[in-house]
Amino acid sequence: MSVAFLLGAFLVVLGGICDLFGAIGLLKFPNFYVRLHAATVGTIGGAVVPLFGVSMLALGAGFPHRYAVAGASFITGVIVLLVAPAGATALAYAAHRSGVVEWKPKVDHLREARK
Amino acid sequence: MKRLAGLIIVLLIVLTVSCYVSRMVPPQKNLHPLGEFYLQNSYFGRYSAKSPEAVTSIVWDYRGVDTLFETAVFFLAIIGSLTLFRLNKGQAEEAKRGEPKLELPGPVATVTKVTVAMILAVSASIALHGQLTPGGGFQGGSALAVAPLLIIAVYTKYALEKNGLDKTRAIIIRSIGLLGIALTALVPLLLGGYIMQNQPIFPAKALGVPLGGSLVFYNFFEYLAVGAGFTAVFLLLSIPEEKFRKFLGVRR
Amino acid sequence: MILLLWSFTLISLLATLVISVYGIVAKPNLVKKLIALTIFGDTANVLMVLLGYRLIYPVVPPILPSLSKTALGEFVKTAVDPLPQALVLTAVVIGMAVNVLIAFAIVQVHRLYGTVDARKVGEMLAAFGRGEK
Amino acid sequence: MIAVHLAILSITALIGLVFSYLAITERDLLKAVAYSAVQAIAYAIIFYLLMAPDIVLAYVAIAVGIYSALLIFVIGKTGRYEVV
Amino acid sequence: MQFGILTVVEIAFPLYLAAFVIYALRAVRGPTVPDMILAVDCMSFDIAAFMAILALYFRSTYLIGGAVTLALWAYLLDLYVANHLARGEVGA
Repeated sequence: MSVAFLLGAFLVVLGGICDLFGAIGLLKFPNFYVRLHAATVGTIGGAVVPLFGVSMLALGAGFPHRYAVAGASFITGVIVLLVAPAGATALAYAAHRSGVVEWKPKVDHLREARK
Repeated sequence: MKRLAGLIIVLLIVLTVSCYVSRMVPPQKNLHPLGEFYLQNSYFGRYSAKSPEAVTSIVWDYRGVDTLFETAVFFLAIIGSLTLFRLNKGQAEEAKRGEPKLELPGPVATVTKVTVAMILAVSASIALHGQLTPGGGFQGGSALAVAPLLIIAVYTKYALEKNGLDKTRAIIIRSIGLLGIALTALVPLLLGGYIMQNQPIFPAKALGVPLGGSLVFYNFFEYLAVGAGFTAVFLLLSIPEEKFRKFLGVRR
Repeated sequence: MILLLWSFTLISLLATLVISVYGIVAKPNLVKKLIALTIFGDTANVLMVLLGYRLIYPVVPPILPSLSKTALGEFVKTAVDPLPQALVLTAVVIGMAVNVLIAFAIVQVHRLYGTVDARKVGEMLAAFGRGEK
Repeated sequence: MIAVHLAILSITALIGLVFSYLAITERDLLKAVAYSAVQAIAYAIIFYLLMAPDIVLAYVAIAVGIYSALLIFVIGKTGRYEVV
Repeated sequence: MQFGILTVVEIAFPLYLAAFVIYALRAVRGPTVPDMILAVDCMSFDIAAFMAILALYFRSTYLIGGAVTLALWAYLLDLYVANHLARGEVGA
């Protein structure tokens, strides 16, 4: 019952809850641009946090080569931290550029700036 | 709605049939004797491949000739694709003419640069650790092929060609890989063994690191061949359609 | 219960096989045929790996965990069969290369005939054979 | 204990079945690519649970990455909608 | 019963599987293509985390590699679909 184990368990369970909430938000929100917000909760909260938690748990566990598991899951967490926002940015750019998403904005600064 | 009805019918059929079948499906708890042989002999034993990874030792040692011919099929498929999009010299020059430009917003480009570096590192570690951990030539090569694809998506293919990785170079790298595989397979014949024989022709250990005999050479060359083959194909596929219409004389 | 879940997995994979064969045969679009063909190949690969699985609890991948002879007995008792995995591994990459070839052929068909509909291409070929251009 | 991962196995097999059905019956080919990507992820978990880490490494790179890119290239060059 | 790693992992299993199924539901319903790709994206990161947790459950080092690659490759699908939607033809 070390500190690493407790912290890891907390992070993994918190990540699971974040993931579930992100998924529910992705299902419930009205249009694509609002859903991007839920996707942030689902990826950063639901993947990065539990991956760091897994690396903590692996440090406290007792099976062979546990440092490899810890290091690999930490690297995966960093990769997701980099890649998920960039992918969402690209998708939002494409959706705005092609105009496939139906929405009724009060003000659309991007379109005004392009004119 | 018609699609949904079809889906529900399919699911009901699956459920009923699986309830019916579950009484007679055998619970497979034992290994096949052949699988047990491979597990016991992959590192220890008389017919050893000196690699703890049973899958890689089957792929490149016990059933090596099979994989050699699969590589030949891969070679032929890539060659067939290149032949379908055949260009003469002037057309190839014309296809290369163009300026690299940024196609997606700035942050995406920065992240892509970091990601490409990470992919190169990850794929090399997958391929070159193939004899100890999961991985090997096929996996590393298909991972390597993703890096040029990312660059094509963000900076267009001209950026790749400006930095010296054009179709001809990719084909040369791939030929080097295939030649290396052939040489590694043929060397035991010269030293008095059989074709593709691993032990004891090749060293099992070097500087304390278990190399698994010829497995590490095969993995490295297959890594080059698969990665460069896919890169050549996608460089050809990303030529804009208008240029190709002009080459073929199709007007539409 | 265990056998029910196991047979459910098997039967749903077989159903996927049947659906993808329907897609290959019945859909006119060549790109859709390519998608269905890939699903067919992947499902066949999964069924192949399923043959080497063992229904026991501590089950490990077929890689020796440590380079000592004492661990070997336990390893052989719990590891899955490596042979189907080795066969599937090459099949995945080769299948991708063949897909690339088919995709190139589809793009070329579109350049020459202006369509990727198998029926229209067939009609055009028949008209070409009769001497009409 | 074994029931847990057999349950995950059957759920992912079910998702693979549903999404391959949707991918084959969909008219919009770009949506079909997205459906087949979901099917590829489901099959990746199946390979993972069947203790085949080698195949997971190759399959994920090919079926989620390279194959989707290939299909999008082809769709961009031919046409997005299937005419029936 | 001792409160160990297995307990944590078994608490996390249903959460992740439920999230996976709900993401799949959004991928089915998604009215536009960006919605579906966003759902696929979230799903693949979810599965990458799930794979890491499963590696703890099976107590095997060799299974962790799948998580790294799955997290890397989902990005490619995003970029290609975005490029296709914004421009029509990729890489030209």
